[in-house]
Amino acid sequence: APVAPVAPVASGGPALAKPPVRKLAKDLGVDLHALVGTGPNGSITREDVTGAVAPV
Amino acid sequence: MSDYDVVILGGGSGGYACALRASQLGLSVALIEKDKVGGTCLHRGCIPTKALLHAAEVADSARESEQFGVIAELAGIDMNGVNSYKDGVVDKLYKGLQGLIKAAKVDYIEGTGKLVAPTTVEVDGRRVTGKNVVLATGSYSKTIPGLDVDGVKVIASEHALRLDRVPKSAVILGGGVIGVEFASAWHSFGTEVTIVEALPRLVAAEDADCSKQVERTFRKRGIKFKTGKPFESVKHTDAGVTVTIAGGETIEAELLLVAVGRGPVTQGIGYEEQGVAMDRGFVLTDERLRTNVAGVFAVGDIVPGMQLAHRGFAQGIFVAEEIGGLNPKPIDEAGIPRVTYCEPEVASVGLTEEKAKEQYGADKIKTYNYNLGGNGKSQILKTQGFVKLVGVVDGPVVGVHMVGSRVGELIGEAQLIYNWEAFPSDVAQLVHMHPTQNEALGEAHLALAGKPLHAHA
Amino acid sequence: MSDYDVVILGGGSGGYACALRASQLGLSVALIEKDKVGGTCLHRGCIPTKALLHAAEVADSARESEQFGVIAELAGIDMNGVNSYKDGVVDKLYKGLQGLIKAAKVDYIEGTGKLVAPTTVEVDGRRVTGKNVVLATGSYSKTIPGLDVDGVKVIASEHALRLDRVPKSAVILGGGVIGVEFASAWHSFGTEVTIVEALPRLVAAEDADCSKQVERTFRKRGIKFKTGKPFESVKHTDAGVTVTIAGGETIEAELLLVAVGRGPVTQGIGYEEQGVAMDRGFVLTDERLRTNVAGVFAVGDIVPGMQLAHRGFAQGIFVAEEIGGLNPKPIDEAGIPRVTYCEPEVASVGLTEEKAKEQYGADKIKTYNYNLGGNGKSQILKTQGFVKLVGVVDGPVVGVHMVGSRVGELIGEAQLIYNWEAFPSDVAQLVHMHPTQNEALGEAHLALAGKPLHAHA
Ligand SMILES: Cc1cc2nc3c(=O)[nH]c(=O)nc-3n(C[C@H](O)[C@H](O)[C@H](O)COP(=O)(O)OP(=O)(O)OC[C@H]3O[C@@H](n4cnc5c(N)ncnc54)[C@H](O)[C@@H]3O)c2cc1C
Ligand SMILES: Cc1cc2nc3c(=O)[nH]c(=O)nc-3n(C[C@H](O)[C@H](O)[C@H](O)COP(=O)(O)OP(=O)(O)OC[C@H]3O[C@@H](n4cnc5c(N)ncnc54)[C@H](O)[C@@H]3O)c2cc1C
Repeated sequence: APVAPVAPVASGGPALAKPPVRKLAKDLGVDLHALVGTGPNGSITREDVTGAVAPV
Repeated sequence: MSDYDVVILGGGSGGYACALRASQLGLSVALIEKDKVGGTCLHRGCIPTKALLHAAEVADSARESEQFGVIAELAGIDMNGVNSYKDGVVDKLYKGLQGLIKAAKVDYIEGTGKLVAPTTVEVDGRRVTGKNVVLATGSYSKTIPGLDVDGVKVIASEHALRLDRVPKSAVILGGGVIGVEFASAWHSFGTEVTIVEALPRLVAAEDADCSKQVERTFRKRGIKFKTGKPFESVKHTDAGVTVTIAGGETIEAELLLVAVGRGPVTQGIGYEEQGVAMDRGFVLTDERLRTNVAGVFAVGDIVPGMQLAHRGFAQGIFVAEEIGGLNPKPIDEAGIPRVTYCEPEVASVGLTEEKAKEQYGADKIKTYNYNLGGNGKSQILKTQGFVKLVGVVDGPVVGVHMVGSRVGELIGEAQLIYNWEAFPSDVAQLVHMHPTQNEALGEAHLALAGKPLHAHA
Repeated sequence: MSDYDVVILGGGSGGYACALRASQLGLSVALIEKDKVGGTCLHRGCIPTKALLHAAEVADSARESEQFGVIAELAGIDMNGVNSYKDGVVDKLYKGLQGLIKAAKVDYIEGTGKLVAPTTVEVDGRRVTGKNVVLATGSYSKTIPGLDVDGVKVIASEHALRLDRVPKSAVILGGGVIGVEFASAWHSFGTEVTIVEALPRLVAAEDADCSKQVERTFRKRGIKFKTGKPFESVKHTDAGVTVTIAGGETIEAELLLVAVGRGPVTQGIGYEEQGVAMDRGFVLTDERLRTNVAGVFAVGDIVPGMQLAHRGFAQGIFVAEEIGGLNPKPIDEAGIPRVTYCEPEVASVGLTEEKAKEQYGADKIKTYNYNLGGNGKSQILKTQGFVKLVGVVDGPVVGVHMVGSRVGELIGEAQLIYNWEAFPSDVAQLVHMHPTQNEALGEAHLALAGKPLHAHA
């Protein structure tokens, strides 16, 4: 059964990604809020970000 | 045909960093320098002034040793000794830098260069052509109209760094970075210092709270300053100079140090002739540091913005990578860390409270000011000051401003926080080493995140 | 029925941090302390030792002032002066802490507590019951079997901090953090120091390169040490003590300082009786700091792991948030920054090279060692040392290790890098302030990212 994606944003808080990953996403033009995190607690990992720009 | 991929005019911070990075990327590089590689920063700027300021710290430490139970007496300053210490540091770093340039296989060309075609520089009759040219000719000590710097009684920072004595008294014109640094060092050496500043506060580029704290501590130390008082005139006297400031007040001193800013070195070296667009002598560039002339870049102090060595490094590296095809990210100027090395030190990165409120709206900004009175290590150092955070409500920290002895080293952490757009909670969840001064950064973030530890909410 | 949401036994770093945070979260809190709030760290640990070390720095600075052109003479150490400086710092912070506890509306109960039921502590006949109890009774100076600490000739750190004189000579048993810190301070004060350490190197918990650098500098400074030499015996003499070490060598000295580690304070206060699981006196917990007894937590030095004040803070805060239902993230012990405040300072966070290779495989780990010889500010301070990075190939930085004067403050930046799992390139793209020591961190990351600036590749 499909699992509801974990919201990547804590309410009122930052996107659930470590600060350097947030910076990387910004540099690469990736919108963190459009990603589904695959890290612990649904956090967005570096791979999630780089995966969003790399041609599939 | 081009002799080189990159020809760099000027071997200061901006120029040599560009040369080193370009060569790493496999580009052929010529670096043209008329004086010494390292430029202002190494020979007449950052390094010698910070050596002077460290000698000042050693003097203060001896003077105040009794407070710590150490019996020592400050008998005086041996200015020759200070100078040979300072020159020793410069020489060693200069040798190191020459070694790096050599190892990088950069063609180092000694001589005064002139832009004679869009991408050709002429040096002593020799024409050096590059696919790209990088202008990096740096800056010089400015003065104000009618004020003549003679290098003896009316001096600039480069002369101040070569003084063979501690002046009995000095008027320092300008309460910016260079002015307050010399004021602080000389005062520690025993000079009676008066700073004259036209703007309403010292270190006026910093957050207003920083200026207030510096002024408070300067007052306590006995460093005099007159803010909001434009300089009017100077007269040479037998004993030195008499300086008249707005309102007619006069100040007698042995010396007048003119520290009113640095102008770009861009005249008479072909920039205008080749059509390089300039504004008040500064070379205009886009965010990729390109001038309006194809193939011509500019870096460092000749580009409008903060005049800092590491900005020059960053720009030099950027241009090398741009030419090398790496498509680097443009530099966020607000993310460049800034330290003023007077006692107390001032360190900042990001936006001042005022700028942040302009940019985000006053209701979107919250600040927290952690007093170093609650910071164990600062108490041990007997220093006063604060760590001030400027944060966006429910958003990242967009400014960090600090004052106090040795806080300059905290800027390393602060710049990661700013540049990586950390939220207060990102920092607050990490425990800082006890007892350190960087713990004050931790406490400030804890408080801004709503969970103060060693602080009232 | 419970009197409180949380009853905390012990008001040191771990206990009081827990109390403050719990009260912020609206929990009712009792804090039981038999001596002074602030515990070891404030009264007999971090703060007084760092004051001593700062006085030592002031003494060194005066002694070496000539190198900087400053004419000062170190005439001696006024140990009463040092002590009143040190006590002044402690007193001020103690007052501040008492104010925070009061403002937080924590019920502060003076007296010796004993766990008499799983969640009840008895103090002077009064029973205080909590929904939760937090054990935070801290640690004491250990000795080794047969070695009697008399507080006069054979002393522990708490006695060393109360000495009314500078010892002429001292043997320090233990080359760990506390041992090297006293060795460094006393040497600066003029004591002839010999460290005796059974392990093969000083500061053996640190990366091997750090030990090497500390040993090199200690040797230069004239601090003697015997590593790989277990202590055998001590004899009292008229002049002091004679210490015999493995191999039969003897060392005469005025004092023997025993600095062989800290044992947990967990005996005779009801922990065993209430069934709290322990190992060699340490209270065992899971990663959420729960003991095996429901409702009973433990924090600080009684929990196996690094004995550091800020680890206690972090654990105390964690437990308060856990009880408050915030479901905090477990603490990564390797992410807790560590500084040893001897001269040169040692600072580290994350994994040593050795541990990283064990964990990731040797071929997956790359390191870079940036020598402070290339760092302008370190040259100005005339210090030697390095910044060493341990990185995973194509991955994050997993260890930062630094040695040199004042590098302790660089740990703030280093801990963000480690805890936020930054890649070398994340740091390398940011420009560091010139000239600072934190610039060495920047240079090391530039080099590890393959684009060294002021360094050979
Ligand atoms: C007193 C003082 C203290 C300072 N302290 C700090 C500090 O602590 N931290 C900091 O970040 N910044 C500091 N600065 C600023 C810093 O020195 C400058 O920002 C930096 O040097 C700028 O680098 P640059 O490469 O643009 O120019 P420069 O360093 O000025 O280098 C330009 C080079 O170009 C050469 N040149 C010029 N014209 C020609 C020509 N026609 N042909 C050949 N060669 C030419 C010059 O000889 C020079 O070597 C300080 C400056 C001063 C004056
Ligand atoms: C010389 C020295 C230098 C140090 N330097 C540093 C440093 O620079 N940085 C660092 O991070 N750490 C340092 N430490 C370690 C640091 O002091 C400890 O890690 C920290 O104090 C541990 O906190 P704690 O709350 O676990 O215990 P403690 O601070 O030991 O507090 C325990 C408290 O419990 C009280 N108590 C015990 N039993 C009872 C009872 N039955 N009833 C009531 N109260 C009780 C005690 O009186 C004490 O106040 C140093 C330690 C020493 C000895």
